[in-house]
Amino acid sequence: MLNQVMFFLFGAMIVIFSLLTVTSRKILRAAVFLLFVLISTAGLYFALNYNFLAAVQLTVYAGGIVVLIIFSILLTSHVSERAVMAPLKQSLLSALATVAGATLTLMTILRFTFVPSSAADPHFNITDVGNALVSYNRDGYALPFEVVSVLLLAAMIGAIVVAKKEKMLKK
Amino acid sequence: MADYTYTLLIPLIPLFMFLLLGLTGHKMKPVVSGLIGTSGLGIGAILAYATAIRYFWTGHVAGTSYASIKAFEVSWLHLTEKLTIHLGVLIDPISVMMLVVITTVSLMVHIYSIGYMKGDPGFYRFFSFLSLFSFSMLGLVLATNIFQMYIFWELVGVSSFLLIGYYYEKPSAVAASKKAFIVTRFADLGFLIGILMLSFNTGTYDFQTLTDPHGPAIASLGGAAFMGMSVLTWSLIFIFVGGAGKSAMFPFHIWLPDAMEGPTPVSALIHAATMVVAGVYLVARLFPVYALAAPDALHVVAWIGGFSSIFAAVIACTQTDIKRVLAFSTMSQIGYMMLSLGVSGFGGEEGLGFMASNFHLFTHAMFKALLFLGAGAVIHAVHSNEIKDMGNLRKYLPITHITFLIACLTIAGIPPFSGFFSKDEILVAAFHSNKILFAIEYIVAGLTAFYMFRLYYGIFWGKKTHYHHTPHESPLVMTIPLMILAFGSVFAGFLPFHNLVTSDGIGFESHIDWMIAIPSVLIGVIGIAIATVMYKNESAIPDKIAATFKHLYNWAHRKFYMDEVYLFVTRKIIFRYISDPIAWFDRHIVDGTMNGIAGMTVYAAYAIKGLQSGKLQQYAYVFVGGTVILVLIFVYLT
Amino acid sequence: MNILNLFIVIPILTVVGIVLTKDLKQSRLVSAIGMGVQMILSFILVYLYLKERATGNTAAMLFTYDALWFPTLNIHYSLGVDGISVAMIALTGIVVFAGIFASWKVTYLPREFFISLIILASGVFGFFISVDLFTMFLFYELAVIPMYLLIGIWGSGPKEYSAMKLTLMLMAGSAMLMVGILGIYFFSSPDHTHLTFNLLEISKIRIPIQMQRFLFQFTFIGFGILGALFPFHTWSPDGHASAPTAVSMLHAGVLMKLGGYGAFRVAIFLMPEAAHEQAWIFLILTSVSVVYGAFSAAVQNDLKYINAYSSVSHCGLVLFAVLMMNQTAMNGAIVQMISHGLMTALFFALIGMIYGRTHTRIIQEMGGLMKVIPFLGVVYVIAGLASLGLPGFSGFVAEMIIFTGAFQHVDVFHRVITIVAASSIVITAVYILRVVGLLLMGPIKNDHFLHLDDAKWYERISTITLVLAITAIGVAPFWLTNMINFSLAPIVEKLSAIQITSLF
Amino acid sequence: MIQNIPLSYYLIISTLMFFIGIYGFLTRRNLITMLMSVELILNSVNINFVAFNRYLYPQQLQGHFFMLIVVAVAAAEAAVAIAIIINIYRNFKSIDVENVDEMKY
Repeated sequence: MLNQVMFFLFGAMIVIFSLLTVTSRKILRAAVFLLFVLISTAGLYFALNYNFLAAVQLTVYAGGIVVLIIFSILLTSHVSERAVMAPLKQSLLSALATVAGATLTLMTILRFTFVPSSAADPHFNITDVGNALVSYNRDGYALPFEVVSVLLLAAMIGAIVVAKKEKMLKK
Repeated sequence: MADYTYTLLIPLIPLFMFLLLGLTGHKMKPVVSGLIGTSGLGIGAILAYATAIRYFWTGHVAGTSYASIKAFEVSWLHLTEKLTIHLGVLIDPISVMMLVVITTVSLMVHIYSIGYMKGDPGFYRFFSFLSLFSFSMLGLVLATNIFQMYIFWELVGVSSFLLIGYYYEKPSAVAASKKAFIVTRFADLGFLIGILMLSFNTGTYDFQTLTDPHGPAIASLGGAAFMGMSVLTWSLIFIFVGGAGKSAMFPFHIWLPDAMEGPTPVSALIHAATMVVAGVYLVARLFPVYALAAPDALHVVAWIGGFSSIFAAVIACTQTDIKRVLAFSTMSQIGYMMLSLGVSGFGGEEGLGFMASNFHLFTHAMFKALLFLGAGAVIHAVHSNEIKDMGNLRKYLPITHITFLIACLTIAGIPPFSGFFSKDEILVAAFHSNKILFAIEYIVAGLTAFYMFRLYYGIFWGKKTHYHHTPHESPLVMTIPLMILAFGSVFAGFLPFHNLVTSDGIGFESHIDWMIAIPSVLIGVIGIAIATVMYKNESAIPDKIAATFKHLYNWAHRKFYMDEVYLFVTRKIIFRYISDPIAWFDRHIVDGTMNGIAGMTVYAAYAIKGLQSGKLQQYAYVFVGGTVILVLIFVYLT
Repeated sequence: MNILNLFIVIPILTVVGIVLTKDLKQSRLVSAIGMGVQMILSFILVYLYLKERATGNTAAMLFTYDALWFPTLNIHYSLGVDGISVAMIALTGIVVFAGIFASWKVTYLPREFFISLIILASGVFGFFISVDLFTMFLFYELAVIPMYLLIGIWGSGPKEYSAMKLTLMLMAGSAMLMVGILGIYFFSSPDHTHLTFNLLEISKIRIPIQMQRFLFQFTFIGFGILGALFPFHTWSPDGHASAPTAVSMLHAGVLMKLGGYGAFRVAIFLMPEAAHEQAWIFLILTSVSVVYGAFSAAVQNDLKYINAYSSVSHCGLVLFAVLMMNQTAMNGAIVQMISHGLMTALFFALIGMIYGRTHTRIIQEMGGLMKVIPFLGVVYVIAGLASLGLPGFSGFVAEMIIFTGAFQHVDVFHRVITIVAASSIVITAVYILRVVGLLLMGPIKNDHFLHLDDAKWYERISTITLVLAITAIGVAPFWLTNMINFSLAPIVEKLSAIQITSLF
Repeated sequence: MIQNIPLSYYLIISTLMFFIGIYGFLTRRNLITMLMSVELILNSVNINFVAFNRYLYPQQLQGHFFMLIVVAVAAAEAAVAIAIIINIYRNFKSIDVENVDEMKY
């Protein structure tokens, strides 16, 4: 029962704050709404009993990316600045396409009956996840892990190079 | 059988002269080039006379028919299994007769031209063209097959074109030469179609095979019928169209009067004596086929000839340019010859018309060349073509006067001049065949006498005209040809043509039918008398008559507006309503379509380019929309 | 070394030679020598060919040379000639040689000009000696592409437009052609195992009729575009009008013949059944070309346009005769190709020379030129008379063979349409005489024209070469027709083996 | 525990979030807010991965790792994107997407 309450609460929060994120006229406020969305998502993960994921969600997303975004907002625009909204025609057309897409997807989802696994609740802990992450056995994820590391490294270097000032580039 | 291979030289010598003069003439002295050309023709004439004498008399066994001999033949172009174009020399009565006519007149014209063209900057060019013409004409008459004839037919046309346009700086001459070539070319298309049809149906070009009365051509006279006449008849009519074009028969006659823009000796040679009778020669050449296999085609020939003769005679009465009068007279006389062929039958007495036609061709060549050369002498003296600029010239040009008078009497059919005999035979032939045509010919005889004497009086008698400088008689080099031709005009009538040139090569007895001859002479005399009254001295009668029959006079004077009709057809219809629209169509519709395709490509490129707007959200929108639509299609609509 | 290889090698050597030269004088000398050798070589080829035939060699192709080039697709570099291609090669040799002399005074980028011109020529030579469809197509493209540069750079008037138009339309033709050739390739073996591009091998099998119907249209129209088939001819007037003299000569004289030759060699030879079925459509189109081109020419005022439309008319006659599909008419088609090639090259050479003097090509602005430039005038008249079919020149021979041959057709439709096509000889006379009358005769309209120079020696070489060739064919056509006939016989035999179903 | 809530509920939420993100991407003019929309989209996908893992294959860890990798990629993407946005801001003095349309034709 509590479970359901929690789910609906988080679900409602996700939808509402998502909407606010994309419609808010103040950019900083939109970023905060985004933060709420991400936190609510973490809540959903908790509800699913995936604590590690929820933690990652909170630290990386809510803690890292949103902060990054807020920084950049502060760098590029004034706090009180109100965002320019798309013209009505564009909004309507986008809404039309979006609603159509959503309807289509939802119809598809609802027509399909998912049969949940009857297996017992998992009882693995973070250790298992950590082991799998660096394991190079059959069920190991060492390779994706390494790839992602390289990607992050590349992104880091790339971001620095791109964001660097012209002056520095010339040297 | 006698060997006639040497006759090959008769056309080849002028060809050689043409090349010699054409390539090196500009380096020669004018007189030298003239003499070279003349000497070439002289040799040709001697060979032609020798051939004629051998063929008709010394080499001929009395009492046998005149055979047609292929003196020389090479295969030139192999077309199909059956059809091969040969080039060769065919010797038979009419070709030998034509050899004599052509070489004689051509030689006279060459000699005459040395005087007439003196001082002209294009002297050598003139003589090389004359040689080219002589070559072509000789090749035409000696042709062994119809295709060879067509080849030379075209060459003759081109030399005529070159000679009419000899004064190429004169726009009227250029126009006339173009007209002559194109009109005859149009007729030649008919000739070509005729040849194609004929050869398709008979499988041969060869004259001997074609005209053999028992040969395959005449035997296969049936063939598929088209519009009530056999294909053979149609092909012969088409061939006659070609002949009508060259011979200036109605309605292809319009080029002939304009062709008088050429130098007068050219008019004498080409447009009076030789080339214009090529049509007659063509019909005569194929005569057995016409007579035996396609009498309908022969009727067409007769009626076209008859109509042309009276049509031209009426016009000739009103013309004021002396060369044009002669041109229409030529057309009228050729109409006579055509008619005569048209009313003729084949073989023996039946073939009287055939004989008469060739006889008249022969005599006509003499007296018409004489008339033209005489007119040339007159023009040479007064530097004008118009009758109104002449008058009373008999004192200044005595030799020209006498020879011209002889020619006029000859053409009027007064005995004992040669015209009387040949014309009489034609009248007899017409009388036995078709009374209407016969009546027409009587009228034409009268008209001929009238307009010729109108011309004669207009030039040599009539009003006292004042000349800026006194006209003087032409030099001997011009008058001698006149005298020789006058001699021919007087005595050619006594040649026994009925023994020599007949439809089947066998001679027959012919005598003058006085019941027909006397009225015809009378009519001629009446014509002369009227002309004498009206034109001998200045008189108001002609103007009065012209005023009385104003419309008729105007119509005749304007040549029954045939030129205008043609102009209308060419300028208006062909150029304005066919060529111009086609050119427009090509530039705008066909090319427009092509350009349109190109334009559409460019337009489409621009349109597609517009999609690439750089607007990120537009791309995203298209992406999303596209995905949605694809999902819709693949998940729900299939 | 096979003599045919030389036809490719010599142009390459010449091009290399031109690259090494420094200026106009040297480069034109090298080109003239190279193409002179090429011309002599083509005459030697004619001689060798006749000699070989005289010894009784009756193979379809002589002097064959074959090298496997691209094994995966079985593409060969395969050469060989028969009487038809020998004749076309001789034509090309003469026209190219004359073309070099006609462009004696190209001052702008002369080396590049001569290089492009010779590459073009080598493409044409290569096309005529190829037996393999692929190499044939390759050479075809090699001949078409330099045209763009030649017109676009050295042309006059709206040259970019014309070059673009010409190239695009010909490329469209190439595209269709490529579809056709690939189609033929994929059906070149009944069991789809040994696919080949070799003409002779393909001719031995029978391509399925359904495919033929489809491929014939592609190949015939593809070649037809180059052969100025109505309504795909409009590149011709614009292209010729803008092209420099030598290019017009080569293009009208030789390149357009690729169309006729290809239509005959590829479309009809390989797909005879479809050819018989569909001939009537193209016969109508070509006879329209013939008459329509002539009528259009009659009202043009630009000398080059007149000649371009005249080419449309004459080349229409080539395709017309090819479609008649009997020995005589096809023979006539080939003679007509050669004859028209020479005549039109002569015409374009003369037009270029006259234009170089008067700086106008509008006939109304000229007049009486015969008096000032008699040599060019006389040659122009000769060219005109040859073009309107005067006996003694090649045009007459070609036309007469075509008309006689076409009229021998058993079908009435074919005979009627022959008469329609034959009527063009009258219209031809009209426009030729119109030009001659306005251009050469009459009074001189412009005082500047009083002091024009007559032809220079190099111009005389160019024109006299062509006049001699025209006259030679006109006076003695038999050696040419015999040579062609021998090679035509097996082809016609193949064609006539097919049951002809009359359309009407 | 999870039996009370069907899998499709999670999917509905993630779908809505996904399309809201798309809507944002299509309508927001500010590049940073567009980036935020992208984060929404990525997040919605994560929910899917996790939910599927939990409901259909609770014994396995694929969903986990996908989610983790996506997060990592999202972080990288955000870093690079913000670098680019800052660079754009430096060059255009604006981060309005309408102004950044040089890359065309």
